[in-house]
Amino acid sequence: MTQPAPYGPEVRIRIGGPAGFGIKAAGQSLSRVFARSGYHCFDLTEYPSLIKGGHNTYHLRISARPILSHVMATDILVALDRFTMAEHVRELTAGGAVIYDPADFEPNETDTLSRGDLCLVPVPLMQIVRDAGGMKVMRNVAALGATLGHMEFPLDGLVRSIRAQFAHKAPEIAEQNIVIATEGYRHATEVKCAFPYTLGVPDSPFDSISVDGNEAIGLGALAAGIGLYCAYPMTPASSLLNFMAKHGENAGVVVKHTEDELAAMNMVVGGAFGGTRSMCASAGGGFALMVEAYGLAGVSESACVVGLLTRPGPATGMPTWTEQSDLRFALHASQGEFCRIVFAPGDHQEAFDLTWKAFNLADVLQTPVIVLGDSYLSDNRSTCAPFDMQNVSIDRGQLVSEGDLADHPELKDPSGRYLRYRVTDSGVSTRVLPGVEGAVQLVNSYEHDEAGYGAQAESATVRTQQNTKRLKKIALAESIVPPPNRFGPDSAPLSILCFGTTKMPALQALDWLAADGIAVNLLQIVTLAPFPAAEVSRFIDSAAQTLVIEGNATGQLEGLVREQCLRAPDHRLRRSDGRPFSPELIYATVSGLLGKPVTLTQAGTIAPQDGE
Amino acid sequence: MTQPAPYGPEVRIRIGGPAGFGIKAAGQSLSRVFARSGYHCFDLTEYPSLIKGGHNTYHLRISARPILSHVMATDILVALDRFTMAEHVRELTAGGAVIYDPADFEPNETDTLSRGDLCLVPVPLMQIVRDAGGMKVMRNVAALGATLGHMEFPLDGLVRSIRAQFAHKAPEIAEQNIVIATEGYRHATEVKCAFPYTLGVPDSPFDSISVDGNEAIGLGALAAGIGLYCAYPMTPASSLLNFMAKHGENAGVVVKHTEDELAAMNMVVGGAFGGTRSMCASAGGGFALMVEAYGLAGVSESACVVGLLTRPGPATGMPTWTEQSDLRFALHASQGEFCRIVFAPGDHQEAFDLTWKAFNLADVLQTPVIVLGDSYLSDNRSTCAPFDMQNVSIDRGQLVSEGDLADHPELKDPSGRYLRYRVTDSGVSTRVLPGVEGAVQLVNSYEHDEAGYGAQAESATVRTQQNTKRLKKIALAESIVPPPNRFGPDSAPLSILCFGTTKMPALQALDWLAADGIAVNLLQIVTLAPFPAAEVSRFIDSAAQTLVIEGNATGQLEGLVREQCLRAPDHRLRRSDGRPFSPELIYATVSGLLGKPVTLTQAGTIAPQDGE
Amino acid sequence: MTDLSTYASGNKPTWCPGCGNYGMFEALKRALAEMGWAKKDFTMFWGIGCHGNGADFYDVQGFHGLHGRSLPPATAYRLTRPDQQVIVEMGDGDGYGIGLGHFVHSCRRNVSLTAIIHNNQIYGLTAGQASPTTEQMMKTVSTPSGVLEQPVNPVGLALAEGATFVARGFAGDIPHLASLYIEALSHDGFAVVDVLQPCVTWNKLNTFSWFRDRVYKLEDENWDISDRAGALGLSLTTFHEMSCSPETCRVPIGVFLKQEGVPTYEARTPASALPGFKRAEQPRDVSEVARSL
Amino acid sequence: MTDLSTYASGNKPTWCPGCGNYGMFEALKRALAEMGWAKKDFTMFWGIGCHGNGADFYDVQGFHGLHGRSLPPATAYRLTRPDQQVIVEMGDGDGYGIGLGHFVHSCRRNVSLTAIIHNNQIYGLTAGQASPTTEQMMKTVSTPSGVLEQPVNPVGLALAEGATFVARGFAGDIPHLASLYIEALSHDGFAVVDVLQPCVTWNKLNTFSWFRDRVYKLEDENWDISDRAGALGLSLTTFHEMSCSPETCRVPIGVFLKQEGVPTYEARTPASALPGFKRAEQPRDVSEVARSL
Ligand SMILES: Cc1ncc(C[n+]2csc(CCOP(=O)(O)OP(=O)(O)O)c2C)c(N)n1
Ligand SMILES: Cc1ncc(C[n+]2csc(CCOP(=O)(O)OP(=O)(O)O)c2C)c(N)n1
Ligand code: SF4
Ligand code: SF4
Ligand SMILES: [Mg+2]
Ligand SMILES: [Mg+2]
Repeated sequence: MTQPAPYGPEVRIRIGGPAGFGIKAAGQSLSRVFARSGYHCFDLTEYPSLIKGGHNTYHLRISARPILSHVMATDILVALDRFTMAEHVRELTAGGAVIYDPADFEPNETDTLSRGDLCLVPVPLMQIVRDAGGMKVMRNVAALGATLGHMEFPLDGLVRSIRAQFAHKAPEIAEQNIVIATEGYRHATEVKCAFPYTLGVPDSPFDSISVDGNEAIGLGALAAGIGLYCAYPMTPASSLLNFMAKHGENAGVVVKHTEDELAAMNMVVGGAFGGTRSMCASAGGGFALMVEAYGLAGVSESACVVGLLTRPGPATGMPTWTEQSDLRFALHASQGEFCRIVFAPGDHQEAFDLTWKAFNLADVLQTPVIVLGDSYLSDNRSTCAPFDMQNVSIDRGQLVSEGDLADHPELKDPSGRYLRYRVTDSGVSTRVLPGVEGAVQLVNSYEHDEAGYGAQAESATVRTQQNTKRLKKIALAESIVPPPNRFGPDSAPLSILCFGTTKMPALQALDWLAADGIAVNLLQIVTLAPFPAAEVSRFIDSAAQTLVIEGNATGQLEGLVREQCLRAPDHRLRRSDGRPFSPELIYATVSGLLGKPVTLTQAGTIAPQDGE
Repeated sequence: MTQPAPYGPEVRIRIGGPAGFGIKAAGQSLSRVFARSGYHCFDLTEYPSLIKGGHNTYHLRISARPILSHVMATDILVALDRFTMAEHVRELTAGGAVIYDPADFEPNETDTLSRGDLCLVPVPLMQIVRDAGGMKVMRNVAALGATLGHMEFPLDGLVRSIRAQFAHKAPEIAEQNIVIATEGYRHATEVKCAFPYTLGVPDSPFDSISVDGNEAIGLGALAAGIGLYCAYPMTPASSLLNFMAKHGENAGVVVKHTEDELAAMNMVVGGAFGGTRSMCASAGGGFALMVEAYGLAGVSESACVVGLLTRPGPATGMPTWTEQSDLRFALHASQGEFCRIVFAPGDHQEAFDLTWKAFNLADVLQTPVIVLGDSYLSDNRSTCAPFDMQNVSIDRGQLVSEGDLADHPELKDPSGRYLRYRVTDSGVSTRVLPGVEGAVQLVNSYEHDEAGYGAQAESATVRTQQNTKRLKKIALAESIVPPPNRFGPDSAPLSILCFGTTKMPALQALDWLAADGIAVNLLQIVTLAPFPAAEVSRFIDSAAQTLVIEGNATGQLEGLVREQCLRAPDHRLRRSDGRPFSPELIYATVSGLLGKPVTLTQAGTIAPQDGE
Repeated sequence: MTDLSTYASGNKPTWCPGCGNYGMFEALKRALAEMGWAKKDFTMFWGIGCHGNGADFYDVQGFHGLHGRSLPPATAYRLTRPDQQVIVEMGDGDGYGIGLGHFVHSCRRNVSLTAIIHNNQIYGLTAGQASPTTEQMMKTVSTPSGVLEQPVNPVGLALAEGATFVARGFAGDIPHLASLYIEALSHDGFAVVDVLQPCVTWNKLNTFSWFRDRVYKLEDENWDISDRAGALGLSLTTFHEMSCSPETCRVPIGVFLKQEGVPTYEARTPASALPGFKRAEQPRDVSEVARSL
Repeated sequence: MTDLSTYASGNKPTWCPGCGNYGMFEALKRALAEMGWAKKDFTMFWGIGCHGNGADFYDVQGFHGLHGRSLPPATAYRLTRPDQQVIVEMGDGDGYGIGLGHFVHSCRRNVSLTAIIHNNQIYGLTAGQASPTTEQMMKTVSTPSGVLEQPVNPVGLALAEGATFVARGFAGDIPHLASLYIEALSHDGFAVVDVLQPCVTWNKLNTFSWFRDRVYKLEDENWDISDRAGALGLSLTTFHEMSCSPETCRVPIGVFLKQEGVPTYEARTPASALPGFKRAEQPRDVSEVARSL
């Protein structure tokens, strides 16, 4: 026996095969079937940076109860080539199944590691397709049918989904696919070994949407009334550009695939100048090219949002994998000092919420706001409760967008001039958009005086006034940015600190630990700048011992905690091999720290405990 | 009475007038006269970001004893317009003189603040020029003559310098200038009031060179055997490009004014790949555009040097002024993690030394090294003992530049292949240059395997090996980078921490404080990354109280100390109005902290103490 | 006609006496006045350089951006503010050096705005380094042995990329320049005006008199402004010997090409029809999109 | 002739079956073998894109740099390593999009190297967004309503900027492409070879057969390779309707222009005469320079 099914009714499926074989599309269809049937799903896609060749997998986790992240364990492996079999057999749970086409390969001892606890489900996928007169890609459909068959899960969800997909364009192809799916289903049910895991029936079916992180961000931006999205494609941010192009243009968004990232960020500042809610996004390498204009947004007090969706670096690094190693880069990019705001959403719901909030904060503070995510968020799908539009609000801060300055006498200086950079107590000056009668102004990348002119600001006094004004906004920001999220009991033998997407596997691990009777609490730092030093210090002070979990090698969050709180966390768990933290890894680490060692298998799954 | 002459025989001269009137050239000539006569000099130039119009000044400090920085006090003000008079009269010491042309303006009560302690020295500068048939710019020469006249300093140094300057091209112009200088001299000596300050005669004349910081950096690079310098002009780094172009090309350096900073940094990485010692430099805005390729240098393990010469930001900011606000940006620029090395020279001698050392460290560690300076260093001249070439050494680290790999069997893998990124204990792999027989290799911006290929490095294992290898070099770096400099007595009631050019005014202030019998010590952090946490912690632990002095508004060095040492400094002195710290400001701050308040005048000079 | 001083801030220009920027300032004010543009209806963008210092001297809605990056914000602004006309001022280092990519991509993009390049063939503000249009072999502080590259051929670039209005002016002929500006401002599409702007301080070669001896007006030679291929050939006159005589290097000014009826970028971008700030008056309901994913 | 496999690493190419990159790989190996270049005597540079994945498939001295930035390091390398020949491979997004500035400045710089552009008119590696050479109005994932810009005219750009060798090849005609490569590799100066490289996965318009129906060889029409102005005119054939018939949009391949005798950048750079690493064998004595300041 290898591995227990952790905690509760759920099924984990991995589909794997060569890149370019529609693995992702197949996985998504399957996920949709379960989601539409009221289950919770979390999908993890893994693929190399090339279009064909190489190895792709799609891992689905499905449950009738809420789930919080992916896991390493797999119950059904759909192996579209032998490599998938060899690579992933280790992660199969006891009684787990392998669905494969005997025409592709016949599992041998090496493939199965001679495990006697597996169920081999040979299905003649290509033969089924050929018999139905279908095309090669349709073998994925046969495999999906077989997967449902082995699970003894009703086929009709898949049938409906196929019909919906082809309804408009090619009903005959829909029917062909349905035949293929049905045949796959039938073949699988003929295999003798029973499948030991069951999903059960959801208490109340989960009425959900299914989004990846980029879709959540894109929806948040749309909800916020974005009017300009500029980007140059870069994994994992590219799909956000594609999303905005597909859904934004109809919604009144100018979506520009720019010549480079320098143009994208400079355009965003130009859009912001016109009063348009403007955003760009990229990975670290593209953000590197935005750095100068990001500072321009700072000095010119331009309200805009920058998505920084990171991957392992340095430089081109590992385009399709994940890492949290650009935290300090995000915090300190660009020369000079200004009010810097960095949010790191921890999951899909937060990605939506923090994005629309980022637009509000940007407007209220008149400064650029960074939304810091990573491939783990961008690429992976999760079911979520439909985003509640009632929650979304728009706050454009101190803004006059139309009319005549004459109606705002308080905004004029004694000579009748509008002062774009008027020195105020809060550091924020009312923005009057160009186009408003009397709103002549100069927005400036140079240090400038209240009117925006540069030459006057060579004086030490003017410089100090304006620099201080911009930095004052940090205090205002501190009072309005999202606070850290705290999870778990008030007191616990171990307290965890993390930021960003590590929240997902960490919360999942906490859930398992709680089931084991181990109480652990967690502080997820949502706003990284300005840093919530007081809350974090309080959390550390009330902790028995602390563990920082972060996806990088040098401990950037830990350094930030040390700097901001003058406190040293006790333990650390870091990862920087391109893979996200798994709940198993966190579970094992915490258990170990608390004196209840848990071993992980080579596949990263939880090894059977003594006595199991 | 306004202001005592601080400590010892020295004279401070400020020449001021509209931009474009040769103020800087005039100041430099004068400085050269004193330097050649064996005096120590420190020159401060201040100018706005435009070519003509606006206000320029050149401040000289001359002494028979070593001096360490500029000061705020002025003993002779050469006012080439009324604005200069009005702006700078406050900083004149008692008995200080104003040299001016009555044809330009006649000082009134406002100009002189009704000070009775000044000596007005009207000199008909233009008339003298006209009488000699000279050109308008020559009035500066008359002013220089007058300055020496008022000081009763022999004229022959200036005469020699004029002859030398024009010797080859226009001897007649030389003679014309000499006539003008002599007339200026004569006029000044006719003025009755005596000049209360005297330079004295140097005990032993100082055989010096006179360099600004960029020249010192440029000389350091030349000494190190640089073969490629690439840059796009940006204040205050532009003069380094001009220097390299002027002096480098003859010395065998390919000097390229590139199309932009992206090209400059990418070129440097290309040059480094070929084994050429390569460098680029810019201010923060240009460095922003180098960020991506800086990371490329990191992941590709390219040995190269990047000058980051900062000015006040954000964005275009204040091009011609100074600030130390890009410290964190320098430390964290670019996505991902690698061995980052940042040096901040504190003065001109260090600028030379740290630059050539940077090339050695870059080669030994195979990583980019940042030399972090600022306008205060780049623009200002100081006399220095001639740089000692005996000190300079070249260490190219593990490098095979010619021959045949066959002679290095230890560098081959079992298949006979050269492994550019071989995993080693130190993290450094021997670099065999292209052109060596058998040195086929791929240098890569992607994560890569030992041979440099990218696709293989999609594996978590290879990634971890290579990332760890690169980060291991940090430990090696810690053992070889320049340690902090410690000044002052072992124990003192106050201990100062600073980095970079703040060293200069800080040491000057320490010198004054010592003369007052106040002992203070100072730790100048030379290497900012890797941070000398142990030394700094020891310094803080042995301090009665600590003061961090840094040229920015948010306390970046202080944050770094907190992060790295988990220790909080007690006091802080920050400046971010574009002006450098003056020794007066530091002197007054320290005195105040130690309970001996000293007042500064509005001009930033030391106000007379009670009883003076 | 509007009073010229309307467009001036009253800040005293700090350009060197005699600088070509004065003529360009004057010509643009005249063109604006002639067009009668109200201040709230147009916006100017500048890069960094001596030309950019002009941002302080105008009294208009303005954006003084980064060195080399004035076109991208101007483009975005134009696409999200259909109510605004846009003028972009650039230097030659700014527009043809570091910002060359944006320039070329703008030519093929055809967003309606007027791009004016202060082409003084030198880096003015950073004190005399070579620019991408500095004559080959000219010595500058960054190229003491002379510039080794061919100068950029901006007119050729614009023409090769399909720009719909391409002209060259001379800062020493203000009435002619003002008339080019008026044509450019009236053009529906991306309009380039490359302006020969002597820098009296750093460029001792391409002086006012150097140009006076060499410029001639295309309209005087009945140039066919619809002949793109011909104009491309003519653009090659950019390349000549540094020491060429007035006879051997003649410098055409005027309109090289004008192509009407090419749809602008914004005309084909439905979202551009409304000012962007109107998109954020209330939250957009994304429920339907979310369900469709 | 050297064995073609000498230049191949043995790593199995991961390009999609049928991709135009295979033909380009084959043609370059043939050209290298024909030239008989020893591995230690030349170095290749790549940007990021599907084309760049080729870096893994060659067995040569190589530098896989940043997206859009392969020309600058190659240029510096060439200027400091006179013993090395240099080949630069770029994608169309890479070389004509984000890296366009470097491309244009390289054309006017005339450093000897061969620049090969894998022009598949699409972003391959990032999965099908529009590239700067995507046909106007073609729909892609980043431009669902169609690309609004004119495509970049790379041949026109190179010609307008004075490039001394400008050619276009087709990945579907390997022998012809190999012969263009040989000419480019033999050229003393900056040599551009724009290669039409069908992307079978994302670009369903500009397929092998689309090109086969449209390409013709300049040499077959006795094209005058010294006529820069004529070639500029010809380059305008880049602009056509997306749905044009084989008759209306003919696509010239072959050498557009070849100009010999133009001094290269490195020939006029004395410091380039020696490999840069030889400059750092011992400290340079700077005493004299220091005294002169
Ligand atoms: C990214 C960046 N690099 C460099 C500079 C410094 N800089 C300011 S103006 C300028 C060049 C000016 O030349 P040009 O664009 O021709 O304008 P001109 O001064 O001649 O009008 C440079 C290099 C900068 N501001 N930003
Ligand atoms: C600075 C930066 N931005 C974006 C990317 C992401 N990226 C990788 S390849 C590519 C485009 C590929 O298109 P192209 O250059 O035409 O090459 P192809 O894949 O078609 O060969 C992009 C945008 C990157 N690597 N670096
Ligand atoms: S430096 Fe040249 S461009 Fe700049 S203001 Fe002076 S003359 Fe004009
Ligand atoms: S995506 Fe296109 S360019 Fe890339 S390998 Fe596949 S066919 Fe070739
Ligand atoms: Mg210029
Ligand atoms: Mg492409």
